[in-house]
Amino acid sequence: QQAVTLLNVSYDPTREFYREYNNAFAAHWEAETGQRVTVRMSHGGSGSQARSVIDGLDADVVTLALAYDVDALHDRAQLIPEDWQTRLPQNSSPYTSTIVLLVRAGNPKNIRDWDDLVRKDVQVITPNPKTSGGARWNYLAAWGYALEKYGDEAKAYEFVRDIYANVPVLDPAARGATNTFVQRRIGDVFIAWENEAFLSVEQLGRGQYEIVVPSVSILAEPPVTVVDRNVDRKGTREPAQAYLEFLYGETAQRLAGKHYYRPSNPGILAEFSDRFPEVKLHTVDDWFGGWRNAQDTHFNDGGVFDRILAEIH
Amino acid sequence: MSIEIEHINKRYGHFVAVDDVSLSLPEGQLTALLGPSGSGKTTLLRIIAGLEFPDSGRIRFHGEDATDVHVSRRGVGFVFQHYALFKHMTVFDNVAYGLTVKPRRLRPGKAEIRTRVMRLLELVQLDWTANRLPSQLSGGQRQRIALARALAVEPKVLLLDEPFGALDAKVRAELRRWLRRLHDEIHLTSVFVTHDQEEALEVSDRIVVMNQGRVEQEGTPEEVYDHPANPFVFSFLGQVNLFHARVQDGQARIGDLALPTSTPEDQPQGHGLAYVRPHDIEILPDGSAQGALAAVIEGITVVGPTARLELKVAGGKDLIHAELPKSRLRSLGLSRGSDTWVRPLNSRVFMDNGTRATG
Amino acid sequence: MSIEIEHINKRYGHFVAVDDVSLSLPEGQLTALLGPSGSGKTTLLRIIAGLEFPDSGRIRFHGEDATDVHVSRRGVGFVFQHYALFKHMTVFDNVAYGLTVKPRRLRPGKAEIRTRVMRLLELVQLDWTANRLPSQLSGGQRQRIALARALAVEPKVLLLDEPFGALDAKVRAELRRWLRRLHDEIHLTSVFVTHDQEEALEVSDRIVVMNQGRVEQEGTPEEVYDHPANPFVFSFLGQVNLFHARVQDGQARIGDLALPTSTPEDQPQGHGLAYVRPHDIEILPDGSAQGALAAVIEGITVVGPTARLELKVAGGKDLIHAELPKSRLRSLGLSRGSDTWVRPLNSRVFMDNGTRATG
Amino acid sequence: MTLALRQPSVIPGFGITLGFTLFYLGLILLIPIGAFLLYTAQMSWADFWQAVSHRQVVASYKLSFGASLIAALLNLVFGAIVAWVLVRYRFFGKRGIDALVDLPFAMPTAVAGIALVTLYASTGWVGQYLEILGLRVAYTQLGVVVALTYIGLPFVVRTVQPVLEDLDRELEEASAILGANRLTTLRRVILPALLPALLTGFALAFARALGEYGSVIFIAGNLPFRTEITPLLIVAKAEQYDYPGAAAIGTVMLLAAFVLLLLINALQWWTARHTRR
Amino acid sequence: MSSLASPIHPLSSEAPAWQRATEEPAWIRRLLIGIALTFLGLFLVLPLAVVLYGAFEQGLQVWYAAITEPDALAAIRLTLLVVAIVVPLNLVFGVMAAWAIAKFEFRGKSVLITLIDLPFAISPVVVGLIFVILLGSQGWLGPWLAEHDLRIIFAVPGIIIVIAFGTMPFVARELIPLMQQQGKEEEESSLTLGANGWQTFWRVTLPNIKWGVIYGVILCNARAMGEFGAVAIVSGRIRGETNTMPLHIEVLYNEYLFTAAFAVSSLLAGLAIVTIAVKSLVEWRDERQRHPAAA
Ligand SMILES: Nc1ncnc2c1ncn2[C@@H]1O[C@H](COP(=O)(O)OP(=O)(O)OP(=O)(O)O)[C@@H](O)[C@H]1O
Ligand SMILES: Nc1ncnc2c1ncn2[C@@H]1O[C@H](COP(=O)(O)OP(=O)(O)OP(=O)(O)O)[C@@H](O)[C@H]1O
Ligand SMILES: [Mg+2]
Ligand SMILES: [Mg+2]
Ligand SMILES: O=S(=O)([O-])[O-]
Repeated sequence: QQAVTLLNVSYDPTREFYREYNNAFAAHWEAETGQRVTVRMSHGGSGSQARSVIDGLDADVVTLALAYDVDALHDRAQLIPEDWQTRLPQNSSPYTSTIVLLVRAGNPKNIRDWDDLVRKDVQVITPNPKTSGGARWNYLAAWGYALEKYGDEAKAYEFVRDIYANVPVLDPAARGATNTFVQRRIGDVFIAWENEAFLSVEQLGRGQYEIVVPSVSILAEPPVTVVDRNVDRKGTREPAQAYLEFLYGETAQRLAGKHYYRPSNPGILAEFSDRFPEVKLHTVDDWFGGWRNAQDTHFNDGGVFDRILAEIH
Repeated sequence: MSIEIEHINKRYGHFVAVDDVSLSLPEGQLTALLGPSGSGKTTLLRIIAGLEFPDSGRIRFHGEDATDVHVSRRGVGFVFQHYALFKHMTVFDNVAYGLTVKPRRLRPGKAEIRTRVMRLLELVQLDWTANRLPSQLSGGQRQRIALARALAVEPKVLLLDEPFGALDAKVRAELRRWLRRLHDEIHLTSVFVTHDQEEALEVSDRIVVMNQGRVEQEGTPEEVYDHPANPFVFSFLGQVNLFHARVQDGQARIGDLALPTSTPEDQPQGHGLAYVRPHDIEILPDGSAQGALAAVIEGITVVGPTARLELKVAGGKDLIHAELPKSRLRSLGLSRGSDTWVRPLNSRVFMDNGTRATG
Repeated sequence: MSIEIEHINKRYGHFVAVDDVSLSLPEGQLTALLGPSGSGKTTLLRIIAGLEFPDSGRIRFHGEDATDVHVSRRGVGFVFQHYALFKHMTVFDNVAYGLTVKPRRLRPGKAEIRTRVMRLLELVQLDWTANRLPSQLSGGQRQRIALARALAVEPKVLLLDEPFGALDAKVRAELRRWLRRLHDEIHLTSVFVTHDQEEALEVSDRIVVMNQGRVEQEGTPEEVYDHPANPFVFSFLGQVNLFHARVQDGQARIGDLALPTSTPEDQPQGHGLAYVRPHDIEILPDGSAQGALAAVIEGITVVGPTARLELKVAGGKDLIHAELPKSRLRSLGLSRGSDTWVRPLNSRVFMDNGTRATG
Repeated sequence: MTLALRQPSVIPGFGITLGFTLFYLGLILLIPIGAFLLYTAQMSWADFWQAVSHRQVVASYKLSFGASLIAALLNLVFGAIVAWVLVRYRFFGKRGIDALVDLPFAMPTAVAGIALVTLYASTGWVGQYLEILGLRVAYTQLGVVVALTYIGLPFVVRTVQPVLEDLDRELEEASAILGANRLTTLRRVILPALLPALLTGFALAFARALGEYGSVIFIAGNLPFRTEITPLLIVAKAEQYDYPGAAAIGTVMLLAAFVLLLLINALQWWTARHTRR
Repeated sequence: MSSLASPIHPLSSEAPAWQRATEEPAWIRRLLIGIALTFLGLFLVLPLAVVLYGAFEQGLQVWYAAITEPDALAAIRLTLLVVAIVVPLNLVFGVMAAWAIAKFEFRGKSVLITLIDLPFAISPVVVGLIFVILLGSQGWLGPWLAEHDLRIIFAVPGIIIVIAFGTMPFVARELIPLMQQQGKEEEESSLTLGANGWQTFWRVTLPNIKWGVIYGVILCNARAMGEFGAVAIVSGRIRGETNTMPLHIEVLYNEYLFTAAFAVSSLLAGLAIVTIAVKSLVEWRDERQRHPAAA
């Protein structure tokens, strides 16, 4: 059988995970079908990656940071059907994560929960939600927390506004923000995906950082899908489909755990329980009635976030 | 090879650079295009070379129409004022260039090229510079190399645009005598541009005086100098003194001096100006001669064998310039402030209404 | 203001540009520094101006040591060969510049500046150009503006570096006469550099002939022309013919022609070269005169009133150049190829061992 | 006479060289830019206006134009000094320094950005000392100025240098002889002669700084209203699939660049006319 | 630099009591040199030092490993490929444009020169956007290209186009003033000597503009290798395929592989230095050719 090449267009933090996963899948697929498969990767900011696919980047599958970016593939270019998210289990998110707070060793500013982020003496690092998918999770997590706590949209607005008032640098993408916090030593707390936070602690300075898990956070669901128009044209639907389905298998789930993503398979999640503490997690749907809604209300031009920025500056 | 220029016109925008020029340049002669700056000399020369296209008119080489022949096939040698040597090539390669770019079947062999180039370098007395770069030569040497290069392709016509314009006075004087001798040796039909009347008079067989794109006069140096066709040519060829004159009965009268005019028949009558060259002003020891004007010497300059006087005629307001051998000045015993008498020996009278010449 | 130059030396690296030059330039005179390219004229002039500093030696202005006075306080006017006008300023502003940069307490008022500038512009006959930019003037006009600018600060000394070098033959001739007249009007101590001997002879009161950084001779134009101190000066001042001569008993013999030498006492004896100017070669109709040499005319050029002959003396190998009035050429009835006789009228003999002059 | 498109010339190759030039320009430059402008032109005026006049966008113009202006001014002053020193003085290492001036042309902008932020962050080699002086560079508007100064550095130096080399020494000498001191000569003779080159270099540095992206985003901080440059906003808009908005702002930038170039060329044309020898 | 020929005294010279006409006092000279060196040090030398330090901090081996890693090699290869196509294209364009502009008089010349300058002033981001809008699958030509299975954007051709766009002026800008200043006389004398257009170009024009061409090519090459903003938008960032060196550096940086990022950067910086060295050599030789006596 002819060798096949797939292109997986993904976002920044998944590099390490997919590097290992691609090998596992290739071995699996060859064993199963005798076909050699090579997976090419493209990484970048989630939004810009989606834009590239919409503009013609030849992705067979996309594995992005948030459903909204994948929705765009349907909305803007009809590359996938509207119901794409129902095609795979768990809202098409084989692994999840959550938003945590990364602080410097010893937690000098004594940051315990979201509330500490609005303190005047705390500098917060988080990327720009307009350009970074990951940053939108950060924003929504904070908003959800405030909503939960005060039960009031107006209070939530003030709370989030106060957090962003403490942001000295607004990087365009998540990795840039990590570098700002880690490399440049700017800020007291870094709002990060749990997997990114772990990575920072492991790779960039063991013992220099601590992860603070907030009392309430959001369930970050990075979704995956086959890009129908592309796979149909290229005739790669079968391996592409298999590539995504294999993500739900045990090997992949363990790999996800290893790379600090929360496996969707509860059994395997349990294997990593020392790593992933129990948090009260809400979904976007819970709090915001879906990504489209959240995006329209908060992030689009003229949305809540723009109002916040205008008010701060 | 003779050159015939027929009704050539050339404009730049609305500016007429060459205005209906017709000329015939005889074979084997060295013709000077002489005129003030901007008179169209360069433009005409470049049209002859084929470097510029006339708006109308024809150029014939030895009777054959060359107007539409491309410059690279016209067979002219062209020497630029600033030499335009190829800076990156040695002197030898510069001179050999024209031979080496010939189509293969016409190209002489290496040895042949070598001989011819060296012969040319000897001709311009610079064979010892063969391996130098142009930047290692003096201006005069560069100009001679430029000439050798132009001659290498054995042109039928040699054109030179102010060949000595960029050189020092002394080098310039030497080089122009050298050019004259060279021309006598190789006898090409040559045309050179200059704005220096002495250069034109000294070097050329024929002079074409140009002004504002038109030909004012054409002839041998003596013809042009001795019989200028109009006031412009007269004054362009050297210093002049002007006297008011009345023309009557074939005579021009300056004060009470009557000068015969050269062509006495059918003369106009009236007021004119008499043009007199400084060396045609006679200095007289006393006022006895008929027509002598009393004058005071305002200045004396001796340049080598020649003395130049500036005089003021009684009643006149302009200075008169006179030139005489230094020996004569001595024998007259004149000095600054001396009173003396002057008389035009020779004049040319142009009527007020312009160029029609009489005396 | 007189200028005394005392033992000035200037080297560039190992190259000696000015070699122990001492000169005294008298007040109110126009002195020409004449010499070939590279002889150190510009360097000397710039040292006088204070633009260059001598390695040793002193410059005195009217007896006062000016060697260490900064150029901006030396009170000299300087005219550059390429004018060095400020391109972005109008003619008026150029001329006014020297006045407007004076310290406030010495600066004349606006109206005063205006009057002075306009008076200067009238002096150089260019008051109508006051509002133009230099780029809108011709070369000759620019040079006159440069002069006006230099005069505006009322310098005690005026220095000009090849002031006419960049101009056309005709403009050049006009401008140098004009400069002479201007100098006679304002009577500044002036020094100008030139490599054109005719220019130096015509314009200056004194000539300093330079060569290889040294002064070869100094004197009035006539002194220098008529009594050149050495062969270099002789040949630099014009064309020469060389004849072998035997010097004996206060006489120089060329063939069987004996020429008296000017200073008959204490003469060296032996072999020398006689230098003869073209106009000192007499053309004789027959061989009867004592010392006449038979010659053939190889070329004739008539330049205005003068005829130039190239002759070959029987047995000699170099061409002899002779100059005579055109009228005399006519009366002798000579043409190319004619046989004739020549005789040096006047010569200057320099001994083989170099510069010691006799005849 | 006919209004010929060009004056005839014996030198061959006009047709082919101009033809190829226009073809290549058309293919790579004009058609894409034309298409881009057409794309923008499809927007209604109201949409366009809203996109380009939004408060955040206007704030970014202020930063981009302001920082570019300051950077270009810095380059104007220091570039002129560097050019002066390189042309007029001799000192050890001059040739090497001279060569180094082109570095910002050759360095990838992203690398420059990373290097600059490493240097000027408050933990960096230089930043830590500036911090002591109370001067924060990285993540402030000052950081933007630093990056823009870096990338615009060669322009002023390289346009002034040749003019200064060609500047006739005699002009300065003439001024000195007329009694002017050095400062007066500088002010009244040298600077006016250098002015066109200075302005050209300034305008080029300014135009280049306006559009710079790669090196700035690393050091800017990118806070909306404060340290967010216009090119970043264009990227942000595009990434939110708002191509018309991005194109609208892009068009403004394009026009600004074009106007600047026209100014430069008008300036050169003007000086050529007024100081021709 | 012709300035060397004029009479300037070096700093060290036995300082004369008087001040030269066109020279500043020694303290001002030193001050200006000091300012210039400080400025250049802060803005040029230190950033370069940071890159080199970062690259070699952990030793040569790490550096070598970083630049021979497959993705790095792929990026280098891609960059070289792009440069190998873009530079000759822009060279041909530059020479042709300079020929047309310098040797002929025609209408609209100044507009043409302005257009050639334009890419200098356009933001790379806008360049990227322009081509996405034109060639992207949502753009005007996108559907047609897709139909014919022509991949331009998010593939090598797209990268080549945006880089060609951004680096277009370099050779032309170098040559236009040079050729304008050289005038037409040498070409004309070649023609009068019977040479045809090609011979004239190869044997007379080219040797005269040789160093200008080399300098233009060097700058164009350096810029083409370093182009980032526009490429980032149209590349698609496929690892080992459409990442040029600057993009790969960004990738490494984002993977927290700082040493590797600096190592690849050091290649580009090294190239810049080589570029600059070659350029100096070019100038030096040029200077010697023009003033052989001075050497
Ligand atoms: N390419 C051109 N475009 C416009 N005008 C031109 C051009 N070439 C020459 N002219 C004009 O044509 C006129 C004649 O020029 P030309 O060069 O033939 O004069 P010239 O007699 O050689 O003068 P010069 O002694 O100064 O060299 C001048 O007024 C000049 O300005
Ligand atoms: N700054 C300098 N450095 C080195 N050598 C110099 C310098 N200025 C002049 N010279 C040399 O000094 C010598 C005299 O130069 P100067 O300019 O005084 O000659 P000049 O008589 O004015 O010649 P020209 O007629 O060519 O102007 C020349 O050989 C020149 O090369
Ligand atoms: Mg001419
Ligand atoms: Mg000189
Ligand atoms: O890669 S992000 O889009 O999540 O920053």
